[in-house]
Amino acid sequence: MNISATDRQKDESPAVPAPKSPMGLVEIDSGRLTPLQWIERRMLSRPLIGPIAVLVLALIVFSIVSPNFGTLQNFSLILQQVQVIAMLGIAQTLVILTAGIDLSVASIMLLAQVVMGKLAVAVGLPVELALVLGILVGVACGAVNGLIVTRLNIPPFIATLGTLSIFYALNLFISDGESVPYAEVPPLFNWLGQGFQVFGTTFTFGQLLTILMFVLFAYILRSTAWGMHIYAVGDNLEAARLSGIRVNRVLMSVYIVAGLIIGVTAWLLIGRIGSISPTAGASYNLASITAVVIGGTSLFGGRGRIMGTLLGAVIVGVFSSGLSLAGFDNLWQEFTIGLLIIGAVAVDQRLRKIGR
Amino acid sequence: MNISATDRQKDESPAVPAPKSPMGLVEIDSGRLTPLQWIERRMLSRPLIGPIAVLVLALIVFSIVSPNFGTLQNFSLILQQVQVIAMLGIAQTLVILTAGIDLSVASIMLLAQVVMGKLAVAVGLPVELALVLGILVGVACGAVNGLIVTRLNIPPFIATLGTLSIFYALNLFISDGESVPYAEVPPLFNWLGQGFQVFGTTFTFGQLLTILMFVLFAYILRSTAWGMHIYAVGDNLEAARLSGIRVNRVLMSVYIVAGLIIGVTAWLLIGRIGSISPTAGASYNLASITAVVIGGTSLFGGRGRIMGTLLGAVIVGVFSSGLSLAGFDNLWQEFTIGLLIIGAVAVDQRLRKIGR
Amino acid sequence: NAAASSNSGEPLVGLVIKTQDNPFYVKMTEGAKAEAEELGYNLQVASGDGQSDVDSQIKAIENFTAQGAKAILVTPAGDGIIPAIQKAQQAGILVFAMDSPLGAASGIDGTFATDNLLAGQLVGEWAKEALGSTPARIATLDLSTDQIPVDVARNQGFLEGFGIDTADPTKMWDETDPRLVGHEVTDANEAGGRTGMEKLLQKDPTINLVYTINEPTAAGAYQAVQAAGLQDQITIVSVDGGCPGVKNVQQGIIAATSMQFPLEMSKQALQAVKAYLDDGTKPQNSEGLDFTNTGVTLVTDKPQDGIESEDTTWGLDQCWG
Amino acid sequence: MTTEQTSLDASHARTISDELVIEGRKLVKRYGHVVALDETDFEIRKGEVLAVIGDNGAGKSSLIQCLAGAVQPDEGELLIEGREAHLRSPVEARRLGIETVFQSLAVSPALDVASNIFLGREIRRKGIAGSVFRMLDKKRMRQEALGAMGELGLSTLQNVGQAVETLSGGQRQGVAVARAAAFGSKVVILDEPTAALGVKESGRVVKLIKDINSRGIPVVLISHNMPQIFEVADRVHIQRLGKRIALVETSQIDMADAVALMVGAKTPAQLGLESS
Amino acid sequence: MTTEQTSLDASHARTISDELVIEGRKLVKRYGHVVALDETDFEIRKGEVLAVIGDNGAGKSSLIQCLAGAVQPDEGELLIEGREAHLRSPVEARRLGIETVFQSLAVSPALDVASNIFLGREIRRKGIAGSVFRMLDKKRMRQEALGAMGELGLSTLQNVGQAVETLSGGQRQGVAVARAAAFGSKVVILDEPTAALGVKESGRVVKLIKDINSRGIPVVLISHNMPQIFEVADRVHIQRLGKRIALVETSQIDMADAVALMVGAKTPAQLGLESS
Ligand SMILES: Nc1ncnc2c1ncn2[C@@H]1O[C@H](COP(=O)(O)OP(=O)(O)OP(=O)(O)O)[C@@H](O)[C@H]1O
Ligand SMILES: Nc1ncnc2c1ncn2[C@@H]1O[C@H](COP(=O)(O)OP(=O)(O)OP(=O)(O)O)[C@@H](O)[C@H]1O
Ligand SMILES: [Mg+2]
Ligand SMILES: [Mg+2]
Repeated sequence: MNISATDRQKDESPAVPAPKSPMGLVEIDSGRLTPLQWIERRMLSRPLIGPIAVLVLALIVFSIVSPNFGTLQNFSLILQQVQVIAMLGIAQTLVILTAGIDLSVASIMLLAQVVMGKLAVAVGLPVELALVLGILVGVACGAVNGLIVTRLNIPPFIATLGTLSIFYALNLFISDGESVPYAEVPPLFNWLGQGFQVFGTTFTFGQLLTILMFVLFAYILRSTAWGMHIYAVGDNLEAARLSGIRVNRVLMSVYIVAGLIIGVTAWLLIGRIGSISPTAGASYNLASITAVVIGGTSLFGGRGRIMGTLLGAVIVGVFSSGLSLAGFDNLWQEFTIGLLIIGAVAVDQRLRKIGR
Repeated sequence: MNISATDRQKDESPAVPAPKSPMGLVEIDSGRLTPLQWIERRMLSRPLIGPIAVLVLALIVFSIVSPNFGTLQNFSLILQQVQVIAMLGIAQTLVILTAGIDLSVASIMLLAQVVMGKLAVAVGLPVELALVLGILVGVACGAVNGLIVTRLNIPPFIATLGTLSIFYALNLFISDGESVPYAEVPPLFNWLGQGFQVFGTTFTFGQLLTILMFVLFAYILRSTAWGMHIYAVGDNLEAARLSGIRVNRVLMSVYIVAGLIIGVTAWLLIGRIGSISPTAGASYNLASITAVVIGGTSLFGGRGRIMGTLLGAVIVGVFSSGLSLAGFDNLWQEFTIGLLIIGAVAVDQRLRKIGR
Repeated sequence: NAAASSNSGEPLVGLVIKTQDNPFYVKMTEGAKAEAEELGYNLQVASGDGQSDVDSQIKAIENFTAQGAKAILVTPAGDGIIPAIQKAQQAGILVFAMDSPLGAASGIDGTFATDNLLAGQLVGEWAKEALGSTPARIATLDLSTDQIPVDVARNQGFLEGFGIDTADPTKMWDETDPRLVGHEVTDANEAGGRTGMEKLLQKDPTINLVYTINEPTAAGAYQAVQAAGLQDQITIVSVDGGCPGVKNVQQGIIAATSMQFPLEMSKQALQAVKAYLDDGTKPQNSEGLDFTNTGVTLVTDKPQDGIESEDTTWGLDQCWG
Repeated sequence: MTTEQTSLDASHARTISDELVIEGRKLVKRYGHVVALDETDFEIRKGEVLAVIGDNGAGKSSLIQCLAGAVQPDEGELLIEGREAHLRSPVEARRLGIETVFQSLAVSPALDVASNIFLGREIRRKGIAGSVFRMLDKKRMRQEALGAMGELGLSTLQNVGQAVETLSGGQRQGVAVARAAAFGSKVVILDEPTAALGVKESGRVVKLIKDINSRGIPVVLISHNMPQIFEVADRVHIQRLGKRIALVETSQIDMADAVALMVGAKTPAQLGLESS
Repeated sequence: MTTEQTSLDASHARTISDELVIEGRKLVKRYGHVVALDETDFEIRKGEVLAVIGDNGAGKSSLIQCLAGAVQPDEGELLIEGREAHLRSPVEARRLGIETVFQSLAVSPALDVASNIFLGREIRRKGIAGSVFRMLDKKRMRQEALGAMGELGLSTLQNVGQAVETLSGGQRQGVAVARAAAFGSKVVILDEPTAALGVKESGRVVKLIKDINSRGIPVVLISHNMPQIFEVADRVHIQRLGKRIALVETSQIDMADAVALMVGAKTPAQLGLESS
C-alpha cells in the first residue's frame, strides 16, 4: 500500500505535519519526495496558484510588448486604478463566501459618498461628522440587505437586484445627478488621494489603506472563529445551522461589515476622483464580482481566499493598462476582458486539478 | 392518526387521485374538506399563485388610480412593451432551471440582429437567408456558452459574464456602432411589428408569437422527457448524472435552444423598434432575470414554471406603465421596481408556505 | 415629491429624457416644469436608462400617446425611436426632438438642440489659439465605444475646430493626424476620466491638450494630470456648462468649456408647443441647420483674440445645476 | 420505581433516577398535509440510555429534531429538567447541553475534520493573541480532533486537516459522532449513528455510548439495529405512525415483540402494556 | 468448480456458472494523494450474489463506482462478459444492463417519486401523442412506481407524486432500491441499500435481492450487516486498504473469520486462503 499524506490545506498557515494515525496503519511518503516535487506539490495545492500564474504571465507579456508598461510608476498607477474595485471586492468576497452575491455594492458606495458630500457641503456639518455619517449610511444599506436576506428569506441575488435600484434611485434623488466639484470638496474627503514619494514613484494613502484592509480581512477570515463561520455558512447553510452556528447572525454581520467596507470605499472613491459624483463607478457592481471570480473564489460559497480578489482586481487592471499601452482599442479591450474572465477561471481550475 | 393526502403537485396537469397505499394504512381526508377549503388548498399549492396575486393586485390598484390604465388598448401596449424581455425570459428560464444563469442574452440578441441587418442591407443577401443566418448566429452564441460551461467546466455565471463582453464587442465591431434606419429595414424584418385589429385594439404578430412560444415551452417542460431532464439536472447535477442522464448533452441542448430563442427574439426586437440598433436593449440581461425571478423560478435551479416568467415580465410592465400613468417620476419608478422585486418574491414565498 | 401634480384639466405634455443621472437632463426637466406651469400645461417626464436606451423611450412615447398627450418632447437616444414618433404623430400629437437632432428625414415637427458640432468646434478653435506655436499633442476622452451621435459630434467638432482632418465625420477615431496621441472611453464620469487620462499619460507623457466629452470627465482627468505634476503642461477643454464645470473653469482646472442651455431649450420648445396648439404654427429651423439652435457659448477666463467668449463670472450666472 | 436503581452490569456502573431530563408532551409536527408527529410523548430519565425504534417514516427523526431545536413543534410542550423550554434553534439546545448527531450528519463538506468537530465552539489561543486578536488555536483543535477520531477507531482517516467531502460515508459519520461525544453534557442524541459504519466501528460506537453514559450522561439512540439496541439501551421508546405506542424497559420485552409492535403486527394491549 | 452448480436452497432455485459477468483487473483509483483502490481485482459470476465487505474507507464504494461508470479507474482493466469495456459514464453502464444504487442515493430531491424511478428512461404515451408530440405517460409511470414501491413494503409513503425531498431517510433509500430492482438486467449493484432501512424494510430488501437473483440476474451487495450477507450471498469479496484480500464462498468461511480478515486481525494465509 502506498497511501501518502494528503497535502490539501484549507488555509495558508504552515502545514501541520500529517499525524500518524492512532493505529499506525498509514505510511507517510512526503519524506521521499525530491525537493522539486515538494515545491511543485506545495505550490500547486495553493488556492492562489491560478491567479498568480495568470498575473505573472500577463506581466511578462505586456512588459515585452510595451516598454512603458513595466515601470514601478505604472504598477503604482494600476493599483490606484483598481483600488476602489478591489475594496468593493473585499465586501463582495465576504458576501460570496456565504454563498451570496451583492449586486448593490456600487449603488451603496455612491449613496454613501453623496450623503457625505451633501452633509458637509450643503448642510454644513463638520467634515469629520459628515464622513462618519456617510460611512454609517453604508452600514445601514448593508443592514437592509442583510435583513431582506435573513428575515424575508430572499436569495441574495434577488434582494440586491432590488436594492441596487433602490439605493441608486436614492443616490440620484439626494444628489440631483450633480457632482460636487473639486474646489468644494473638503480636504479630509480627499485625503486618501494624497500621496507620498518612494523611489521617485508616487504612492497614495488610499493604496496603503486598500492593502491594509486586505491583510486585515485575510487574517480575520483565516484565523478567527467569525471567519471560519463565514466559510461554514457558505459551504452548507443547513449543516452550519445544525452545528449550532447562528447562521442568521453570521449573515447579518457579513452584510453589515460589507456595508462598512463599502462606506470606507466611498471615502476612497472621493480621494481617487477628486470630486463627489453620483455616477462615477456605477459599473463597479459587475467589476467587483469579476475580481472575486478571477481571484478563484467560488460563487457557490464556502471556498476562496480574499487575497485572490486583490489579485483578480490587479489582473483586470494589468490587462486594461497593458492592452491600452499596446494600442488596442477600447472595443477590443472589452473583448479581451471577456476572454480573460473565462481563461483565468479555466486556468485556475486546471492547475488545481493537477495540484491535488 | 390523521395523515391526509398531500396535495403537492409538481406540475399543472390535473391532479392524480392520491393512490391508496398498498397496505391500506393511509387515510385520505380530502373528501372532508369544504369546497372553499378545497379551492384554497388547490390554489395555494399552485406554484404560480404568488405572481398571479401580485399581478391581480397591481391591476386593481392601477385601474383605480388612473382611468387610462384599465383599457384593452393599454393591455395590448403593455404586452408589446414587455414581449422582448418575456421572450428572452424563456431562454433565461431554461438556463436558470438547469441551475445556470445567462448574463449574455441581450448581447446575443444584439449580435444576431446586427448580423441580420448587415447581411441583408450591406452585403445584400436575400432577406430570408439573412434572417435565418442571423438566427443561426444566436444558436452559435448559445453553443459557445454551452461549450464553455460543459467542456471547460466553468460556472454559467462566469462563462456568460465573459461572453457578455465578447458578444457585445463583436456586435459593436460588426455594426460600427451604427443603426440601420427604419427606411432601410426590409419589410420581412419588421413583420413581427405589424398588427391587426380586434375589438378596435391593435395586436401585433410579435405578441402572438410570444404567447405561442410560451405555450410551446410550457408544454415541452411539463410533458416531455427533455423537460423533465432539465429539471433533474438543475435539481441535483450529480444525482442526474448517476441516474443515467447525459447531463452535458442536456446542458448543451439547453444553451443551444436558448440561443435559438434569442435569435428569434432578435427578429422580434427589429419589429418592435422598427430599426436595427446595436445598443437597443443592452439592459435586458438583468431585466430578463428579473422577469424569471418575479415569476417564482428558483435561481438555484430545478424549480419553477415558464408561465411564471410571462407573468413576471407582465408584472414589471404593468408597474412601469401604471406608475408612469399615475405620474410618478422615473426616479421613483426605478425605486418602486426595486421594491417590487423584493416584495413579489416575498409574497410568493409566504403564499407557498401557507399553501403547503 | 413623488407624484407630479395631475391637473387633469390641463393639456398633457410629455417629456422623454435619456437618463436621470445627468444634471443636464435634470435641469432640462426643471426648466420644462417651470415653463409648463407658466403656460398652464400638465408636464410629465419619462426617462430612459442611459445614453442609448432606445427601448425605454419607445415605451415612454407609447405611454404618452395612450394618455392622450397633446405634445411630446423627446431627447432621442437613437433613430430607433422614429417609428414610434411617427405613430404618435399619426395620433395627432406634436413631437419635438430636444438636445440632439434626428435628421429631416424623420418627419419630426421640430428640433430644439445644442449644436454639439459647434460646441466642439468652439473649444477646438480656442485651443488652437491658446496653444499658439507649441506643437500639439492631443488626446481625447470620449463617452463610449458605441459611437453615440452626441459623442461623435462633439469629438469631430473639436478636431475640426482645431484644424484636424476628421476623415469620416460620422466616426470617431478614424483620424490619422500624428498630433493625435490617443483616446480612451470614460462613461462620461470622473472615475473614467481619471483612469483614461492615466493610461494616456502612460502611453505618451508629452500630451499637452485634452478634449473631454463633458466636465465630470474633465474633472477626473485633471486629477490624473495633477498627480503626474503636468498641470502646467496640459490644457483641458470640455463641453457642457454645468455649474460645477464652470467653477472648475474658474479654478483653472478646465481651460475652456462650451456652455449649452437646457433651461432655454425647454423654454423655447414649450413656447413652440403653445404656438402650435394656439394657431398651428410650426417652429422654423435656425439658418443653415436642420434644427433650432438653442445656443452655445464658449466660457473661459483666458479669452483668445478673434474668438468670442464669456468669462466665468458670466458663466456662473448663466450655468445650470 | 421511585427509588434510584443501580445497574446490575458492573462494567456499566451508573445510576438511573426517576427524574426526567427531557420530557415532551403531545408534540405535533406537520409538514403540509403530512403529519410527522401526531401528539407523541417523549421522556428520558437521568442516566439512562433510551432507544427510539420505529418504521421508516414513523417520525423518529422528526421527534429528535424537535428535541434538538432543529425544528419547532406545531403543538405540544417540551420540558427540560422539569422547566418548559422553547428551543428556537440548535444553538439553544446546545447551550442547554443537548448534543445531537443528525441523520443528515450536518457536516460542512469543504471544512476539514478538525474545524467540523469544533464548529461553533472554536478554541482560541492563550494570551492576547486569543483575547485581543481572537486568533484560533488550530494546532490544539487538530490534536484534540485526532484524539476524538481515534477513540472511534477510524484508522483509515489519514489527516484531520482533510476536507470532510473527501471522506468515505462511514468516516463522515465518524466525524459527526466524535463531535457529539466530545461535547455532550446533559443529553447526547444519536440518529442512526452506525448506519454507514462497519462492524468494528459500530462496535466502537456502542462502546462509546456506554462510555458517555457511564459519565452519567443520558443517551437517546435511534437505530434499526435490534441487537445493538438490546445490548445498550435501558428502555425502548416505540414510535409508530407519528405516535409513541409504547415505552418499556428492555428487560421486560423481547426483540421479536418489539419488532412486532413497531411494524403493527401486535398492539401494546396484546402484550399487556399500557398504551403510553 | 468447472461445472454448473445448482443451489440447494429450493426457494432460491437458480444456477451459477463459472462465466464472469464483470471482471476487474488491478484497478487503481487515486484521489490526489489518497489511494482509494490499490490494484484491486474484482469478479462476479453469472447468477451469483456477491457480497463486498470491508472497513469504512476500504474502497468498496470506489470499486463499485468504477463498475457503474460513475468514476473512471486510473489504471487497470474492466471486462464485461469477457470483453474489455471502458465505461465513461453511468449511462454506458446502464445501457449494458448494469444498474446501481449508490451510497449517496442519487435521487433528485425536487422531483417526485415516480419521476425519480423513471428518470432517464421515461415512458411516452402511445400513438402520435408520444411519437410526434413526445408526451410522457405520467399516469402509467405513477402506477408502475407505486407497484415498485409497494414491493418494498414502504407502507408509510403517502403519494408517489410527492417530492423525494419530503421523504424520510429510509423512504428515500427505498426509491433508489426500487429503481434499480425495476430496471436491472445484467447486474444489480447495491451500495449499503439497507443502511437507513427499518427491520421490516431491510427484510424486504433481502427478499428483493433473492427475487432479482432468482430471475438469473447477479447481484453485488455492499453491506456492513454480516447476518444479512451470510443469509443471501454466495461469495464474499473482502476489501481491505484498497485491495481485495480474499474472495471466498460463504459456505467456506464463518462470520467471525470474515470480520477478522476485514479488520486485519487475521491474514488470508492464516486461514489457508490464497491471497487473491
Ligand atoms: N421536511 C419535510 N417535509 C415534508 N415531509 C417531511 C419532512 N421531513 C419529514 N417528513 C415526513 O414526515 C414523516 C416522518 O419522517 P421522519 O424523517 O421523522 O421519519 P423517521 O422515523 O426518521 O424515518 P427513517 O427511519 O426512515 O429515518 C415521513 O412521512 C416524511 O415523509
Ligand atoms: N472524491 C473523493 N476525493 C478524495 N478522496 C476520496 C473521494 N472518494 C473517496 N475518497 C477516499 O477514498 C477512500 C475509499 O473511500 P470509499 O468511499 O471507497 O470507502 P468505502 O469502502 O465505501 O467506505 P464506507 O463503508 O465508509 O462507505 C477513503 O479514504 C476516502 O477518503
Ligand atoms: Mg430518520
Ligand atoms: Mg462506501
